[in-house]
Amino acid sequence: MLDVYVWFYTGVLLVIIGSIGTVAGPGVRDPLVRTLNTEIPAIGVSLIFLTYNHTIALLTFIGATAIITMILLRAIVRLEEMGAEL
Amino acid sequence: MAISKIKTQITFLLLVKIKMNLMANILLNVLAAFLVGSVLFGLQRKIIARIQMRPGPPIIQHLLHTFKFFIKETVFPKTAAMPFYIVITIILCAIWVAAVIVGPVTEGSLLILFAIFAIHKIVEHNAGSSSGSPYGKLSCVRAVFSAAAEVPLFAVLLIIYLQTGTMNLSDIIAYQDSNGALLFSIPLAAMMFFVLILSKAYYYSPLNITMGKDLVSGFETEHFGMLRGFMMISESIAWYMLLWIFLTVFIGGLTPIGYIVGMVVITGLISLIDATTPILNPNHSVMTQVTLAFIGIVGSIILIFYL
Amino acid sequence: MSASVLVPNVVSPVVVSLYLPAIFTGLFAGLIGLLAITYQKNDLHTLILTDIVGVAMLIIVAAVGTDLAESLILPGLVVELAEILAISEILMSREMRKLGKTVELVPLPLNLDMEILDTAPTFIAILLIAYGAFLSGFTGGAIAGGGILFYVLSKMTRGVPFNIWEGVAGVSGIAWCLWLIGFILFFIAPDYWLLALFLAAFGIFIKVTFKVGLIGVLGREEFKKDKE
Amino acid sequence: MDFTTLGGQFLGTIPLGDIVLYFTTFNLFMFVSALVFTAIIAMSKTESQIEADFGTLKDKEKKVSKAEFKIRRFLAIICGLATAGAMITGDVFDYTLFVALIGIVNIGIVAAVKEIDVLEAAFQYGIIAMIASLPLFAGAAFILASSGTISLLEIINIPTTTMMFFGSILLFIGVAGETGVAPFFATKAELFRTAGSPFLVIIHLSSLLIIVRTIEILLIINKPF
Amino acid sequence: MRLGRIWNKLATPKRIPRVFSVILAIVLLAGFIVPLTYNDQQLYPRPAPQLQISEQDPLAPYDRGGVPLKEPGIVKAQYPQYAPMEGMVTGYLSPIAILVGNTTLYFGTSIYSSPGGLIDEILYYSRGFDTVLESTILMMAFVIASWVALHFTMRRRED
Amino acid sequence: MPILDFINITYVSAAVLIIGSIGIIALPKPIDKVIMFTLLQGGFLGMVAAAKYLDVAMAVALFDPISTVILLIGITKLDEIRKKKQKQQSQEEGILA
Repeated sequence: MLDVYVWFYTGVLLVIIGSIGTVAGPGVRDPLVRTLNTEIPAIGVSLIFLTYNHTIALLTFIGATAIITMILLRAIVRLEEMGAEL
Repeated sequence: MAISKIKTQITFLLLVKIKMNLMANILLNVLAAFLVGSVLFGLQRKIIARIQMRPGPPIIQHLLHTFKFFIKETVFPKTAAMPFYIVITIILCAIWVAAVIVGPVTEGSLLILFAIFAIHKIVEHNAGSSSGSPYGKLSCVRAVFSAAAEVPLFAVLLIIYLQTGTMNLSDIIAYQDSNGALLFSIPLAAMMFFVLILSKAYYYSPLNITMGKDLVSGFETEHFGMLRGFMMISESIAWYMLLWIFLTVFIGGLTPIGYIVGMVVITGLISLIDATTPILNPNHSVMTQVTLAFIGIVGSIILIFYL
Repeated sequence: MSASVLVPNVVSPVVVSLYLPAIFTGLFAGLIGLLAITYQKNDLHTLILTDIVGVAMLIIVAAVGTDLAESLILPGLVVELAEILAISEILMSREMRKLGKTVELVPLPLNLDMEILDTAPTFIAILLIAYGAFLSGFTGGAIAGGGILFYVLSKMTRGVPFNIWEGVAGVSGIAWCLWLIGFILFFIAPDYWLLALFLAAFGIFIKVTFKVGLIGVLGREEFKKDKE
Repeated sequence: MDFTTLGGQFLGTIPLGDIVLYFTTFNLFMFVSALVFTAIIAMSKTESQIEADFGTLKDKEKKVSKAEFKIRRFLAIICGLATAGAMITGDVFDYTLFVALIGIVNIGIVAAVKEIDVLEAAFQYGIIAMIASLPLFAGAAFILASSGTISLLEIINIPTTTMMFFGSILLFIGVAGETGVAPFFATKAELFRTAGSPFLVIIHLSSLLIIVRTIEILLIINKPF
Repeated sequence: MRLGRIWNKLATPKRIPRVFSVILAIVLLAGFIVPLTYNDQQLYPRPAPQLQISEQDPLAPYDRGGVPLKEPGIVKAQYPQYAPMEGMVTGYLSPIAILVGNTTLYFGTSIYSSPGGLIDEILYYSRGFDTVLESTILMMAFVIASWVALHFTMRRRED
Repeated sequence: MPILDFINITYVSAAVLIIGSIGIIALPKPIDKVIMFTLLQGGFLGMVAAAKYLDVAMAVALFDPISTVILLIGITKLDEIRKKKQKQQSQEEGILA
């Protein structure tokens, strides 16, 4: 039973560290770095899903995260290529 | 066997009679709403003119205007979005007739009346933008902008509900019969509703940015002839209904004479304000309403729960 | 297997005790994300930061900890995914219009000689699609779609004909209709529930798979277009 | 406390499993008007916007191209249907989904235009819609966690707790964000500057009707007495 | 006038998301103060986390009883009277799923997300209308994205 | 030994996860970040394995390389674009000088 709490609090820790890191980590002015940092809260959420045994949601979330990363990277690359100044 | 047959026949006849009565009631009420509304508009114009030291048109001018449009030629702009441009006037008419049915005739739910008001806003946009004219378009954009006036409206709704515990007009009237007029127990809600009526005033209102004189006739600019006539009828009904809602909800069940007196008083008050204030910049008009709404909401909640 | 192990009467005390920490985590993450958006001036960064706000939403919904909560997570996920996709596309289109077409850079060959891109895709894609087909439904769609996305991204050459695109969109529309028929069948003719179940599950599966595959096509246009 | 104090006569329900659609006079009125508007929009042509050109005496005519017209009409019809659905649904989560659908379709209706300013407004509106999905779904989740159900027909019999109140505030903010009402209206007014009025009007129709309906739902969830 | 200037600032599209997130952040802050009480009488409750898997249930974590095609599983729905086949979807296992379930102890998730199972019961049957909506949301988003991509971002040379 | 009790799969993967996340945030270069990201995914795989959901672990294992490859492609492409821009810039400056 203790395992459940370990998963949960590791997940909580990752979500908090990850979101702070995404918001104010070193070098986040680079959109690429920021996108990479968002992976940490994503893993944290996955752990929380695991705690509650939401495994089907977990499976879907794993797939969706990869797709969201892809979409964001595409936007970043394209905008950078255009030389857009937002 | 025969008796039951007769019974059903009697009930059927009764139903028919009730239906007939209902129809007559509706017709009568719609007609009254139209006539009173038009005359009130004329009155408003007259008062404004007198304050501005002009003689002003006769009081039945708005009514005459409405009739005049029915004998004019109806033309459609080439650029209009076709079925829409016509249907919108019918919708405008239909919703305000529905309002009369829900309001004076059956005393139904207040929520429906506010839904009708929401649809009235849509019609404003659409009548404005469906013609392709820049004036109409600008009026449409401003109408969307002034949708912020929804906030005081819905706040009023909530406050009335918090105070009376019902949304049915008949129950609200009954509540006021036993507990006194709502005007005195929730004055800030009444203030917000008054601001709403002010923002719908036809002539020279400081808040009515959709119909400002800089936009010719606002969203009605491109509607001519019959269509315009229908729009003017519905607007008269709308004005009557707004005042009717105000009087019913905040003062309670009045006699017909009481309603007429109340409507004339409010119209006079609004004309006074209209005549003496300049029209505000759209953005400021909207934010004025929002700010007043904010004050009204917070104040009313304090009044209800802490006093 | 006793009935209480299968379905208890009340939610287990573990979930109840974890509720407050989970909600606070969600609120905290949401708060951080929102504050960051407040200070953010760059539109692209705002878009990335909304991802964190979405994470907060998922945590708050998941914290309820029942089967119902789990089935409510799936819509939330889908909505997030869909909106990010649409909005990023609008952002790109806006920037393109703002800059005009003169900024196109001189294409340089992209040298991506990674071993994994030559050997792995087919295998991984087949595995994922097979697994996704077995799972069916949203989950299966996301997984199989991920496989297709990966394969398309790394294998095929450039160029997507307009017609193929519309065909794919049509297929997924038909799949959606299958799903609707299944749904209605559940209520009109409950005796055919098994058929309805299969229609629904595979309708959704096909739909999600094809849609996700489309993202792969979009992405390939980005990353592979210099290879021609 | 029942539906009749809010929406007038109770006319009936349509059960679809756990999701039960219900009709009162009020819901029926809104449902029908949303459908009527959708039908008219489906039939209409777009207007062509005439503006004066600077420097010459000529006019400038802005038209909606065929491809643009098709996609926007499609999205507008979907939006109208979603609005109609949101008017009669009796389930909080279902309602939030309808609102989310309206949000994304609204963005789509204006995403097809070419003006940069309008695209900018569409983007900002989209960002708000995305942020708003947090309060929207979280509000529904709070209501579920504290009351144990998300069906309005059940919630109406459950006494309000502080948590349900908090959830309903979140729900309201979410709806306000997704549909772009005041004070977040400025993005929406910008959207209306482009041509194609029948489709644009559905954007605002949906948000106004949704707000009226939200008031009803908030009053069902929060029972002050 | 100061107030007027603030009003003007509030109306700039670019500022609106920021204003919105400030307001939302304030409300979320209130969430830390509000007493949050979890009601443990929920619909569709599930066993304690990891309970089924530690009992060596091959169908963990979604085993809700029932015999495929014969006996419905246990489901605590909101309106059982509106769902005549309640529990049947939960109790159903496809032939492949039965095969997999007999071979291994640790594939419960896969087994129960192939057609049948509790989540499918909720997603397709008792709350099926939600799924119609969410798949519509997904479809609309893809329609918008692919339309914009096809007409604007991809064909840069034309237009 | 009580310390030995902590060396089981859950605790080890928790440690790996935390190291990975700190690594992702702290390391400046994107490529380093991707390496730390693999660490993160490894830790997560361990956690899923500890929960005994073999099929979920399988899916995670399949999606890990996909995420990594997507990230790698993006980073390489972006790097290239940035380098090219720098070159252009320096060329322009050279012309000006």
